[in-house]
Amino acid sequence: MGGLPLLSLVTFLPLAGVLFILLVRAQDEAAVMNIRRVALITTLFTFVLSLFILGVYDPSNPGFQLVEESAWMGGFFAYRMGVDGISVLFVLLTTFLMPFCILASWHAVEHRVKEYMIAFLVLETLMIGVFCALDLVLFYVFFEGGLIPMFLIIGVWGGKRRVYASYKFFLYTLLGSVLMLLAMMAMYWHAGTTDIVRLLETDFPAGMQTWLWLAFFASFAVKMPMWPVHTWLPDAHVEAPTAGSVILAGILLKMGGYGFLRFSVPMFPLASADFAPLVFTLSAVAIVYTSLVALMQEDIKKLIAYSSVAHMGYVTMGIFTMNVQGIQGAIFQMISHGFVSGALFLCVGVVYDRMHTRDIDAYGGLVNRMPVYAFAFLVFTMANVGLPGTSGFVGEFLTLLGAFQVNTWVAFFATTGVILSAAYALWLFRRVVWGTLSKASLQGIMDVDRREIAILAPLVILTIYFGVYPVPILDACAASVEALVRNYQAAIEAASQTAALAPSALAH
Amino acid sequence: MIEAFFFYLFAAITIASAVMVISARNPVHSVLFLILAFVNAAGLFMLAGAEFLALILIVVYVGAVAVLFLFVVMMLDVDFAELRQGFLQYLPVGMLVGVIFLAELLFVVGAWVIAPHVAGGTAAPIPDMNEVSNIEAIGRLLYTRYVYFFQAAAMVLLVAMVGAIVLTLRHKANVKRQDINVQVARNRATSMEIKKVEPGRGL
Amino acid sequence: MVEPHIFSLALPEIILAVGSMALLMIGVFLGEQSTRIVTSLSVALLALTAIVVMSMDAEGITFGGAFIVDGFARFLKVLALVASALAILMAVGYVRKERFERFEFPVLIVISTLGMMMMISANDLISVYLGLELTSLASYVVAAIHRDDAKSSEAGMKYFVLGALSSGMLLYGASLVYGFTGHTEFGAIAASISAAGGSSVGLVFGLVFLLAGIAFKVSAVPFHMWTPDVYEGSPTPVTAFFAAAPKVAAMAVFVRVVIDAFAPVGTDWQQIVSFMAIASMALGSFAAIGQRNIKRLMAYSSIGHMGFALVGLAAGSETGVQGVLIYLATYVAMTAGGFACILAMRRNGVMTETIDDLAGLSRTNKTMAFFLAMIMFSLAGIPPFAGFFAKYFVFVAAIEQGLVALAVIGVLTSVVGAYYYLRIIKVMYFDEPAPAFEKTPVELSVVLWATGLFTVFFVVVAGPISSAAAAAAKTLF
Amino acid sequence: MYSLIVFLPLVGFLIAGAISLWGARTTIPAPAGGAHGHHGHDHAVHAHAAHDEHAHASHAHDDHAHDDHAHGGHDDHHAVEPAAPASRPAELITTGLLIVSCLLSWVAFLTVGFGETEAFRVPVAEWMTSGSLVVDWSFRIDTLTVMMLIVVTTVSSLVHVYSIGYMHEDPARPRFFAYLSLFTFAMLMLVTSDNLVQMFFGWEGVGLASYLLIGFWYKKPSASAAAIKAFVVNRVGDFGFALGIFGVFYLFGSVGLDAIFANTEAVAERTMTFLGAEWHALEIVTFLLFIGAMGKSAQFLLHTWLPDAMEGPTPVSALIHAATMVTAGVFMVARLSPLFEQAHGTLTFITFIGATTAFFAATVGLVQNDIKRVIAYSTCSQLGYMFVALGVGAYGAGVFHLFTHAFFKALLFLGAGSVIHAMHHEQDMRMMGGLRSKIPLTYWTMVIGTLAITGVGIPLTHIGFAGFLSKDAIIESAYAGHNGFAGYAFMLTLIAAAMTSFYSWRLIFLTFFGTSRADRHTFEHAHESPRVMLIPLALLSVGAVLAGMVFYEAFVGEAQAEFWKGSLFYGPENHILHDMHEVPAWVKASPFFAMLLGLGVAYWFYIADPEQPKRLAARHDALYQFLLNKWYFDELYDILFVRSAKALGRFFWKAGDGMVIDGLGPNGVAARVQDVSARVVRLQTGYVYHYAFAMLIGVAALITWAMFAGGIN
Amino acid sequence: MVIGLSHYLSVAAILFTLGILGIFLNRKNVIVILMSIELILLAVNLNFVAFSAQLNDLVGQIFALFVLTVAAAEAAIGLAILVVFFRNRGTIAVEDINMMKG
Repeated sequence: MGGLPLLSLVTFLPLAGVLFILLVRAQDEAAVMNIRRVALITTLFTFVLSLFILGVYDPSNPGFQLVEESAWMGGFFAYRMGVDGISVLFVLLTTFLMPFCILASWHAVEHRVKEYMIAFLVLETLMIGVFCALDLVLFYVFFEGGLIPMFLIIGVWGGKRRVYASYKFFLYTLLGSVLMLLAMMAMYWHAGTTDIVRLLETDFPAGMQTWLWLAFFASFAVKMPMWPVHTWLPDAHVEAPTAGSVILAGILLKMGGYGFLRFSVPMFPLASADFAPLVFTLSAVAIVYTSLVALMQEDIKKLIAYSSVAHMGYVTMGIFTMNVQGIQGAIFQMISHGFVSGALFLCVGVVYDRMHTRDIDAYGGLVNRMPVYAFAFLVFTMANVGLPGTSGFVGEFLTLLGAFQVNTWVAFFATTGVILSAAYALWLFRRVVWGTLSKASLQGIMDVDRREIAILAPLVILTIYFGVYPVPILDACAASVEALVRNYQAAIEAASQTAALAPSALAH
Repeated sequence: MIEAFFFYLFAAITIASAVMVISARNPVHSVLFLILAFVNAAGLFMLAGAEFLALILIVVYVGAVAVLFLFVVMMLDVDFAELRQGFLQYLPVGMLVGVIFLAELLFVVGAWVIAPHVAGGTAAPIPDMNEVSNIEAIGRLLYTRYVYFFQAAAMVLLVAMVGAIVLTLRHKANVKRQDINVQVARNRATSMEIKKVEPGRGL
Repeated sequence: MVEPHIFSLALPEIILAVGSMALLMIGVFLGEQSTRIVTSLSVALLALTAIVVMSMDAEGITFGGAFIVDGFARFLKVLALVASALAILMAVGYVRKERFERFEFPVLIVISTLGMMMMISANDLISVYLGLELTSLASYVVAAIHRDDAKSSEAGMKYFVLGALSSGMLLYGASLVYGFTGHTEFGAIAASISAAGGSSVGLVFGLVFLLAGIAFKVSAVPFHMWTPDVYEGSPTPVTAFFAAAPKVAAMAVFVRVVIDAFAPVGTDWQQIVSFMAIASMALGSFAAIGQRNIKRLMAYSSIGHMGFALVGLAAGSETGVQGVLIYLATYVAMTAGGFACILAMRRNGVMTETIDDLAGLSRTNKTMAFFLAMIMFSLAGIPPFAGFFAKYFVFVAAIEQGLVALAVIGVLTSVVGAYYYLRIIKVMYFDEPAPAFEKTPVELSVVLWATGLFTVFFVVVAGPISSAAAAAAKTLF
Repeated sequence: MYSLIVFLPLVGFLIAGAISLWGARTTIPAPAGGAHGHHGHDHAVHAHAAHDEHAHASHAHDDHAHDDHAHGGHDDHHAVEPAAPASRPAELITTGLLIVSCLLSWVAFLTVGFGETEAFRVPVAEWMTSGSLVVDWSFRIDTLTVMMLIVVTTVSSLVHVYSIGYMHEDPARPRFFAYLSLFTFAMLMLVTSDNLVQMFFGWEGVGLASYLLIGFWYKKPSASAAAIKAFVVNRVGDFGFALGIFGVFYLFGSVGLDAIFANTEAVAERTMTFLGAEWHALEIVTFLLFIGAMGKSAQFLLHTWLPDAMEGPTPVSALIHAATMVTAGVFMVARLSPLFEQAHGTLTFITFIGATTAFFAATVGLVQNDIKRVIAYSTCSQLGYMFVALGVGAYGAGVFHLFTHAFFKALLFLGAGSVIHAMHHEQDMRMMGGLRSKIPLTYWTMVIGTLAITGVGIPLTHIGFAGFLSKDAIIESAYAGHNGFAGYAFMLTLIAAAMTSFYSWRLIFLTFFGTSRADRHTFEHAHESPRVMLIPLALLSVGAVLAGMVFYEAFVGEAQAEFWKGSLFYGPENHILHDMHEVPAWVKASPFFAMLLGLGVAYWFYIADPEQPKRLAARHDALYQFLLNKWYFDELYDILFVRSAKALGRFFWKAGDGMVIDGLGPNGVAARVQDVSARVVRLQTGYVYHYAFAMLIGVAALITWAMFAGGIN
Repeated sequence: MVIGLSHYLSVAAILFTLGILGIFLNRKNVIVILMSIELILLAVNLNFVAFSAQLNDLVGQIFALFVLTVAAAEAAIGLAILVVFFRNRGTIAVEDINMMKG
């Protein structure tokens, strides 16, 4: 496999699926079914192919692997792809989640199926690209390009306030990103290259780091989203179709965290150290604040959306602890949240497909007629709550553990999240699943069918598997994270030495 | 001294006419003042030694352009009575801006006087009047070095012609026009029709 | 310097000039029914000229320093020729359906294009003026060419009055420059300024007036006022023409004047250009939001885009000029594509121009909706489309030159601008469908597909273009 | 062997869970018929019709039809549905596996506790490795562990057996047994854990199982609410526990028990910064850990969930909320005794909390009318005792009480369950009475339990029921204790002992003596429980009688050192075990007299003069209400936490997100942009002269700017 | 008193200003606007001629010559558009050139 441009293949394979879908000209039901099948097969095939990445990937090597490079745009930037321990996981997460999205939309999306599937496949390419790109501009292209399909997905197949939500999503994230773009240009100007590998070795002056960090922060904080720039997320989630929410929560949010790990921390270590208290504060506020807000939600998806914000708070907190536990915890939390929150949205989608409402009050007593569904929902709720033994625990625990080593205040407030998350998640579970099935509209509701089981079962298994045995994920990123932490500490040390030297030099 | 006198005369009349052009109630008067302004400007040109331009100005502008204006003014049946209302209303603001603007422009005049040095050689020195007349000098330059501009100007004029025709020429269905082709191609068959006149009926 | 033979340099212009007169004669002799022939021949002529431009590699200055051919000129000439050809092509169906088929129309555009080529190749203030006037006069006429339409004639009127005023300003500036440097040729002007040791009041005044006149042509704020009205009033293919080709030429003049002639007073014009850039970007973004008429929207959009292009110019560096060139290339493609869609907005035999008429287009005409949407994203500067890379280059140039404020304002206004581009997409994709438009004429489909594919796959084809732009930019420095 | 002990319940859970899921999926009830309610014959027929293809479903439902008719009310949970398929295999498998596990535990107990084996570690698998943090799945086997193993597996297997009878009417038995096994598994993970994180796993795992079991009858809103309350309040404790674990990692660089115990001396003098203040490191860490224990063991301030947890089926109360889970806190403190031993401040605090809980819960228990709630408060109170012992450093005494308490409290609960079963799910003691003759076996086992809890025995000897020995040991240790709250603890525990006696006998008297206050139908149908329920009662009775006497020496007596083999740590200055044996005789005898006092008052109130309590209550109405409403803790917490959290949530949502963030952020900006846009558009007047004017202004402005901004050299 | 360059330039500046004033002060008559434009061009020509004389350089006159030429063409086109406009709207008031705005 070594000779093949594996990453490019994985990245652009979904586009091949798009071509096939475009070839389907007919409009009848059979053609639509074919489109769905093509999309599913494409995503499955992409996933299988991405497993080969894992096969080739060497977890003990902290550097970039499977690197591809070719000139692009007349040499101003280049097409550079590669993965390290941090990104390879996200690539897999993306390819893994996509088939579920397609399956989840199997019947939920009835009109404009063709466009829908195309949008998703294009989105997949862009998302994988974000995690593989080793060139600033290439990264930005993928990063920002993802807005387009998502905008359309929310806007075309979304709910009542889809226009507002899609605009908010698009413009909010765009605003953050353009500032990052400027920072990227400044980096190019300073370092003379857009090659991420070389930029990682570049020492930016401290004053410049501050500005660059802030600009990147503007983008990633919105993307994560961190408090107080999180308000687009609930709206986007509520209005997006199920699969859109899955992608949004599962992968798009992770781009922010990935960005912090790829750019902010390693490239601007001094600024990161300076701003860590800010991030801690925002993270802690996010955890407490959004958990409280989640408590009051009437809309299932909105509740989960707010809980996502809270969970992303753990991620940002973990990243800026700058210790191995914190960062590995953050990565794990992102991966875990990727499929747990995705699964929760899929669960919401299951009942939404049946009842076409997301009002919590419209439900109640589902367990009476949907026991299997209730079971799956319970597992994901517990993972959301961070129960040990589910994957939700590991990330939360490691980030908090990491945070405690650095700052007990933030650890303290963030840990209150475990109480609040239990409160809102169980409250939701109680109101939706438990109780008597007294609502007339629910009397005929059917339990999950085979397709839905096929969607939920792997996620249930993974949730528990990684809760009990998170080693594969932790091992995959260990070397890279350790290198990251090492380099960071070296940079901080070097800076403090220069700072210490300067006055002594004057004294002599 | 005489030069100064004429300069001031021409300049004064030019400016006064220009003021009248923009402030006369009747557009016809405006055109006439425009002509006056041009003529006096031609005088100024003459004073500055640009004889050819001065004459061209009179021939082209006074003779053609201004008349064209006059023609259009007359052609368009406009109610002149209403045309000047509201002029004064905007005058104060306009004048204020105009004065500031003018002051700034005049500032330049002073600047040239202060720093008149123009470095580098002249592109096309004016030959001695006694050897080569102004018109000849211009001609020499125009048809050699600046033939490109000359051709370009030709294209401009072509556009002006085409444009004017495109915009204004109309072939109205019920207007009789002379068509030479038709006239020339006339023959007996097309122009004559013999009708039997039945007796007693008349035509 | 050794002058290459005139023909080897000016052949494209000569072809165009002779060709336009030939077309005129064909039109006159064939009479009313000649329109279609003249139209196709015009397109062929422009295409031929473009090929000639591309195939000739002679570079140099001729006509006594008035005319320059270099990589920069060739790049932009091709662009202008393509833009004009597209405009003529797009007009075919329109003039037929609106019943003002006139063979003069394509001829005037060809002549106007000739003027643009002269502008692009101008190396002397007189060439600039003549080229500009040739372009403008033809433009005034085509703006009003639908002479039975009140809006069209009003557009012509406004365009003419303001255009004449602007050329008066340009001339006044030219006269001051001439007076304070003693020259009209760019190289000589620069040499003269350098010899004089920098700028003087008169020179700066001349510069301002000169730039004001050129800025009018690129419709940079505050000399943009004509743009929305003229765009709205002119027949749509004419608007398509105005939106693309003259901008290329005017920007060429802009670049060449400031870079070649006024390089020694860089700081002076940099401020002016920066101001215009900021004002244009801001106005273009904000004013477009309230528009309902899509042509007006495109007008404000073009104002904004010229602002972005001016950012590159404000940088005044090689990268900046390269950015401007790439910007113009992508802008031409996007604008042409956009107008191809606007021209296809015909329902029950009547042109529709409001944004709401596009409602639900994604269901009634998928291809058109898709391409228009992608073009809108591209205009908004969203990667991976052409518009993004254009913006990228100009902003990189600005950052390199330390014009951070300019870049920041630029990206912020681009976010504001994204808002109204999104609205079009929203109308097409999210709203319930309005009745379908008539079938899109072939020529519009061709233009739409060509420009659409270019916009979407710019990432793939960008290599040669950016290299060419880089090479072109290099010739100026 | 240890893996078998721990994982057999897990296997049982998985099998029963699978059966339950499969069964639930195949027997989804048909859509209910709308208006005509969800019980009664109509509905049963309806259900029958829909499911007559399921043979086992239809036979089960006949019973229920009559059941439904009989009581209605809150027990409709198991009335409308047919029993899940394969209920019997599920019961048998889980119960069987647990019995095996239990037998193995006894083997382990005998080999480890009374053998020569030192503590050892059984590795199972890797869990988490991140930098210096290494967490593995592994078991730590020592006396404390095996002691807990037998408590857990014994009570659990008996409860399993008991449940076969008790739950036989319930349609969702596979699920119930799955939960029970899950709980047992989690509890076993907790007690066998070799590191704090695995302990936390078990800790939260039992929380989950508890949540599921309390909410087992999910149709009852009160059950759902109680389940959430239990989980969330427990989480408050877990919050502290988690912080404690972080602190431990911070201090020791490890979460493994071996590493921690090996280094306690090294860090004994260290300080650490927590929340901006400088603390003695071990004090703060143990304090945080103890908060976890408070939550799990329902100590004062975090006790509110325990009484509500009685919404779950009674076997659950016996297993989780009496014998095992609630003692996890006690276990944890005992397990970490090397840490706590170095933290005198925390121990003092533990003493205070324990004593307060013992007293507080006892006062509330005095007036409760629900049979299960009385026992629940009793549990709470007894847990307080255990913590008192731990607080004064008498870990052995605390654990001893844990051990004995498991037997007699499980017995009491199961007995209460038997009563409830007999009374057709009536739980209010005011509706009972005179049941002695109806259910004699239950009566006798309950009496044995009561004798055990009240501490009946022969003073100054080591002969008595289980509680006599263990509780007296605690009271003695409290007297002998040296910390600031030892005296306080002694007083309160003594008072609580009297109250314990009172409410325990009150329960007996109200339930079994006097005349029946139930409606005739119920009373007449009251019947003794089936054998499958009585056998566990009998076995537990044996435990309640003998556990104290048999194990006294080993736990707290002379043999304790070789029994514990260091699994409970006593510091060099800690002579409490010695001291407690040396206390004055009056101290040793005082609990007995307290017991007699309580018994006497109970007899007076409920046998001799049944009207007396009402009069007393009327006379001291405020006090009565105060106690009846559990010191108003629920109301207080509702205002302090629940309502304020909701209000805060709403405020953040509407005001914070809605008005401030969105209002000033996206929506505000959008509105401003629109304003600007409207204004800019108005500039475009359409008049040529305005346009020209703009151009002129532009030129003039640029000129002016150029003039002043450097145009003039 | 010698008539120097500055005199010519001043006259030109005044003419130029008057031309511009004519454009935006005038609300009623488009023809006057066209004439104002002619005034502006005249001012420019005067500048050129003056500079030409001062610099002793013929280029200024050549430039002025082309300006004259183009001005004539411009006038022709302008008047043609005016005529078309008048035919459509029946007015030449500047205020009425106002169908499009915003």
